[in-house]
Amino acid sequence: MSTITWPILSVLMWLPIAGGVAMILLGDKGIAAGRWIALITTAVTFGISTLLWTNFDTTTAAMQFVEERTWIPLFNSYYALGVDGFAMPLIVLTAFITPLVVIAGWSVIDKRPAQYYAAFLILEGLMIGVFASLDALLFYVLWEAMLIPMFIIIGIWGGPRRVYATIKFFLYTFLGSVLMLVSLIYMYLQTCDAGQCSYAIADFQRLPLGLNEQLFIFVAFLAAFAVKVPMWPVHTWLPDAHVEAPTGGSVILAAIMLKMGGYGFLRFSLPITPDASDTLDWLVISLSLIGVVYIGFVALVQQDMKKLIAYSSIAHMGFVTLGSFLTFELMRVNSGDTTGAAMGIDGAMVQMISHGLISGAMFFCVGVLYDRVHSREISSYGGVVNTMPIFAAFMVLFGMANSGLPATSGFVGEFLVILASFRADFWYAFLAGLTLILGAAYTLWLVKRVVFGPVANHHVAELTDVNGREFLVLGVLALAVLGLGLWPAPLLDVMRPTVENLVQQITVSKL
Amino acid sequence: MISQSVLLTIVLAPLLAAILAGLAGKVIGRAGAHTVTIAGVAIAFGLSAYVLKLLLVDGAPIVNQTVYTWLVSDGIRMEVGFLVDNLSAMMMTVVTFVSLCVHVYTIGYMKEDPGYQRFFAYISLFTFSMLMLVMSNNFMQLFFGWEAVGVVSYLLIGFWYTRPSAIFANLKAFLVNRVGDFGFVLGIAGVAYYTGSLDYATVFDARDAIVANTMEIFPGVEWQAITVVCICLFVGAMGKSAQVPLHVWLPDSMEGPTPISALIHAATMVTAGIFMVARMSPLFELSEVALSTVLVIGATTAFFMGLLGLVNNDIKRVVAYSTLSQLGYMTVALGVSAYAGALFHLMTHAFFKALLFLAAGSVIIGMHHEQDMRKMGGLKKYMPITYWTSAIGTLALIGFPGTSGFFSKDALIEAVHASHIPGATYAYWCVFLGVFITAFYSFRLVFMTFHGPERFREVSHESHGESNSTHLTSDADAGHEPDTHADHGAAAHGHHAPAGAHAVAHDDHGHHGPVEPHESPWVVTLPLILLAIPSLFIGAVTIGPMLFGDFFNGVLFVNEEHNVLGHIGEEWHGPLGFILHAFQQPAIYLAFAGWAAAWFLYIKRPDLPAVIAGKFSALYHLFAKKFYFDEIYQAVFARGSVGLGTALWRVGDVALIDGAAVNGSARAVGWLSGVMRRLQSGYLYHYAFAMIIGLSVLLAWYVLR
Amino acid sequence: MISLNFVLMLAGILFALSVAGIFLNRKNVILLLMCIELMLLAVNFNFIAFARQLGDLGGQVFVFFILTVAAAESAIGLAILVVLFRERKSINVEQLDTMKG
Amino acid sequence: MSITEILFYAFSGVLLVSAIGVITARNPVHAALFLVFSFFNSAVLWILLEAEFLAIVLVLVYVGAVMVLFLFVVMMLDVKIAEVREGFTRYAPLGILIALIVVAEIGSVVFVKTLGQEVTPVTQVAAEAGYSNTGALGELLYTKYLYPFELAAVILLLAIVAAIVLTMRRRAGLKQQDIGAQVSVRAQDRIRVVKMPPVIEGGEKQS
Repeated sequence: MSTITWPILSVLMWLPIAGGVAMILLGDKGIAAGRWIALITTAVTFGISTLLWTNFDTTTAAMQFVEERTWIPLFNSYYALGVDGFAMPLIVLTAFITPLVVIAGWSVIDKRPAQYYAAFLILEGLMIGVFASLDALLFYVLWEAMLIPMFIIIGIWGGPRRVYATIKFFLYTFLGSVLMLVSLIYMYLQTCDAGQCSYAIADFQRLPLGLNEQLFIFVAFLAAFAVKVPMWPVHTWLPDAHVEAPTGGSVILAAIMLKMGGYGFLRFSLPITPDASDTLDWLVISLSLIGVVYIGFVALVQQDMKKLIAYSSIAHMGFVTLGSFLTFELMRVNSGDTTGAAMGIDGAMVQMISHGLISGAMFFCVGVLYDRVHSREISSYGGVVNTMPIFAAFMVLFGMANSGLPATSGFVGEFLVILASFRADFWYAFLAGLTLILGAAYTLWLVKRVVFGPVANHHVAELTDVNGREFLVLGVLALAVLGLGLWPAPLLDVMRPTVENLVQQITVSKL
Repeated sequence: MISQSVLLTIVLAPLLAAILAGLAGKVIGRAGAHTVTIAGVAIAFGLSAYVLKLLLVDGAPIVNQTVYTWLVSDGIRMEVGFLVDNLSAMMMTVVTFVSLCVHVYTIGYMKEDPGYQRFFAYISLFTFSMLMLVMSNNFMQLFFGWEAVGVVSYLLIGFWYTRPSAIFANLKAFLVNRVGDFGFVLGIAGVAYYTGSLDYATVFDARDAIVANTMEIFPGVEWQAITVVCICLFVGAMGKSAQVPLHVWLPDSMEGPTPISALIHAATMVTAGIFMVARMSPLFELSEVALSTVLVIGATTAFFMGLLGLVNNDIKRVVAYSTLSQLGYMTVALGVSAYAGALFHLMTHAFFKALLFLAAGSVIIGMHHEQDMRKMGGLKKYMPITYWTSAIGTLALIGFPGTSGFFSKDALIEAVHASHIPGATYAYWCVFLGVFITAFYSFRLVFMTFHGPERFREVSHESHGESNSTHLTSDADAGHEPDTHADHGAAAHGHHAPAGAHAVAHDDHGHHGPVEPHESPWVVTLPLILLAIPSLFIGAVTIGPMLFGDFFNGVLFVNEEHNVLGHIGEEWHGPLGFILHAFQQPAIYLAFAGWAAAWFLYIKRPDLPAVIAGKFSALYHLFAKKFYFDEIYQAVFARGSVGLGTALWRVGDVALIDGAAVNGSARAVGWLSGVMRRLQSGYLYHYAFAMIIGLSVLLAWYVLR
Repeated sequence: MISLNFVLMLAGILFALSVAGIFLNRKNVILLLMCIELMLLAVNFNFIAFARQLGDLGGQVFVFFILTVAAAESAIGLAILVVLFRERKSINVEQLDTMKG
Repeated sequence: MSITEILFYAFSGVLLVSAIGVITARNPVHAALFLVFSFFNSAVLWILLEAEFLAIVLVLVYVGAVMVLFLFVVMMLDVKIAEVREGFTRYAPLGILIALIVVAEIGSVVFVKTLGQEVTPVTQVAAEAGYSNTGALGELLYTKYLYPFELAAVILLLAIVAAIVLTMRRRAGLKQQDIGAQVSVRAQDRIRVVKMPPVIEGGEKQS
């Protein structure tokens, strides 16, 4: 394990932002060069992020590549970055998806393209910053800042109802995160009472809190993260946002931004408020299960492809929250034995990564069709395979991955979570397992109606198969999906110490 | 010693071939595609046979090794590895052999299809998946193979993707299978829970841990954990092996090209469930409830699905129902703990049912893609090889003494007879009467297809209305058959349409108007002959070691009190003695009776079936409508879930969450501001009043505090 | 010796009267202004009473300022009133609702 | 009961009566006059409360200036009393109720909560010879409260300016001489030289 002496995380975070600023300065006139700048920036970012993976020490749960500089001395807030087994894969995922988004928008976006790319680049930097920040204030600032580029992306390059969608998206997420801010400040004041004012997340995790305090903090965090995940019943912003967002926006939204919620649960809710999580885990679990089943049925009847995939995202993210919160029920049922807890969290993490790839790929697929026909309605298609066989192969592959087929990444997380939830309660596993049927039903029904069948209309008849650019994007994603499905062990190895550490942390009561 | 590289070659050869044919299909061309895939499967077959030989003849030790670690989570290692013992070696050999035959056969069957390379890629991929399934040494990989064969089956049923009926059927097949998989996953989760491992060997060693547990699924009802786990696992088998009530996908899967009906939906994939339960015999043996469930479901499938074969007119569907029924037989054998019997029947069935399907396919080629038996007849003299091979297959199917099917089926019925677990009597009557039905529909098929008048000379597209009177099929079918027929019509054109170049080749294959049947080319008949040989002889050769010998020692596990085969084996005096013994049993006479009845109704008095159908029209309708399973599922599950989804969406999401909660809060704010706006009347004195009243309220608060 | 309480009570009653006056004469801006003057007067009473009670002239200084501000206020108020009347030919408050939201 | 107290109650009574007069008078002129009367009474009371300077200021500024302004305005504007007074009784009960509540509240503050009671009165030093309330106040104003005092002056200035700006008007249709415009006028604003093409008799026709 060689150690990296230069501030790799800062580079990862600021390089895309710098690229984005450069794009804005360059303007639309230099867009031909600008596209390459965007691509090279994101590609270099991804390259650097792989260094993160290769230099990662898989034997420790401690934060790695830590950087710390004083930021706001008044609040003892630091510009502190670092990654562990949770953050690192998500950062790599972010850096992996963004170049694909850049490629996907290559010739499609003709309205203010420079700003379009700039928004994505800045967004990438902010997202990496969110995953890497070790300081709660920094985390919060980036968390909120992230909304701005996304707001702009949907609001400017979105569909006809984009204003409604953006405002809904913004208000929903903002409402949740404001409550989070309150609890962060509360904990900050608590650290002051304990002698050393601090916004460090690690200090928050060590902070002794009474049950009532924990409950309030937990609910505040739940509000923030549940909206982001999103969990039923605060999910309705997602379909609207997805439907209106441009393809790239949908991809980033589904692939990475939703993961912020899951990440937040693992980083904040569970370790900071273990007793409240213990008390309220029934709430999270039942919302997750309702999400899985209810949303599964809702997805079944969607007429809009993007909406359908958006709903399927919600159902899949239900597994993340379910897996994360199994620990307590497991301990209750098996009299203190935490076997299975790590598996649930493993499953949640794998599901996040995998969902990032698959839902991203599904949105790319819809984007490919949308760029040609300019319709997202399922009924506008039919028999696409006749004119776009390569595309159809990809779509079927991703459809299968979305319905959790073994050997694709979609299976791994669901399998682990179902295995873990069976230990807690047969019915958890039963309801979660229903996704096997529902997921296959809505995804393959979509595939059937869009891809298969005779050529439905002259739009479909005039379709041309994927071009090299689209092939590249879909192919890379397909390789990732299959690779993670066939050999998830490396991912699990990276996370193991962190997961075990988390399980240990949350099983110790703070009271 | 069996080396890992041999096993890897067996598995990867078909996979590589599939990838080559699939991704580089355009480059290597049609001949290239079938060459690589056949080579791949041939290598797999050769090595499988070699492995079998190593195990049986050279006494090589059983292989149980890991290829790589898939993942490690929470102490549970999930690995990809191989377990090659006699059971998997037998399965590998059967699978690769049938697959090889089907590969060769496909050259002839699909020669005009534009999706030629794709088809070869799929069936090779299927071979790979099936091998992964049977060679697995753990549950995870088993599930991988399980799903992978399901996906390939999905792709193949929908191979002619422009046919609405095909893409409906493949969706249905996949979803029904998913219902089974759902149970299967729960079962696997249960196994992992109680034993802490997914590896077969570890799990079977730790099975006492499962027995020791009970679980409370519904409050107040304690279940044996082992029962729950086994039933969940069996639900998986029900899906894959098309047991009632998850059987509905199999008849529809006949929308796929015939070679895959033979390979996937008769010989191999559908028997995966049987294989799996046999693999899990150490678990199933521990739960009598689970065994009884298996038994009853199998018996029901065996008998009632056979009934449906009586009235169908589509040549492939008749064979499909017979497959269902035979799968029921195997399941029954599992239920009475005669795992060896089930596997034995699985093997013989793989040969003769593949043979029957391929023969049916040969007929379909000969009839220029006509599948309606009412338009056939008298084909015997046009297609002699097809006729004789399918006759052999039929004899094996009905259990004609000496054929392979006879040994397996008779042993199976004996076993059921000898069993005492709950449900055994019901099962016995089901399989017993099933023998008659099997014989009847099998020969009905033979007679309608190969004997009797040459009905294909009649102009075909009028036939729905008039030619009915002479057959058991009649107006009842008028609503159902035409669309099948129409689909085929659409299909024949549909799947040719995209490649305009084939339009010429297709000309002489237009199937409207009188057709001149012809014998199929050698690539088609050769596999028939190859399959006919084991259909005839494999039973006599292998019954000794497989059923009563030590072939499955150490693989299958049978509790002493369930050991029906051991019980029968006490009277085992070789195949010949078995045949003689059979003549003292009623089952064989029932088979002959079925044969005779079919002859009487379809050769001697072809007018009678319609009369009978008229007499028992209620029953006839019930059969023709397949016990209304499809209708009920369509109404309850398909429409039900769409309805539920719509309701949840419209009411839950749109009305309640978005309408009431989200936009409702926005509206509430709007309303509130409306009210507040009224306060802002603009009148000076209102403001003054507000200030004064506010002041007095504040003062009051201060005073009363 | 004048008791503080009585002065405070006097101021209170005066204040209450002007409150009532605002209600009674809600339509007449001039009277409203007069009531406000009365109110200020009541407040001034309090200041003066406390100034005396505490022996602190600061209270009286404040009264001085209040008088100043009240004078300014009534000057501007009346100016507005004049303009208003010129525009509307009425000082009826009910017609003055341009501030309505 | 000393003479000061008797005087206090007497003038208080008159003050209250005249205040009632202010709020109930039909005619604004009467109301204004009642208000003047209350101011006088207040001035007397303030003298009793040892605020001589303010009492004088009240009379001078309020009665002399502000109330005169009021009277001017009232008389200048042709207020239709009937119109303004309609609905006089509509809010009367509410007004009286609120007034009573206020009285009760202040009463309870003063008597029940005994606010102000805890303030121990400064021992009243008999005013030394030559003590001048005006002088003391002036000293305070020009030292401690200088800045507020200046501000008060600014406010007054502001009030003057505002009142003038508000009430000043230019009548429409009034012709006025704009001397600035007259002076700054230039020749070219008045005369425009137009170049005309020469007209030639019998020239060729235009095509």
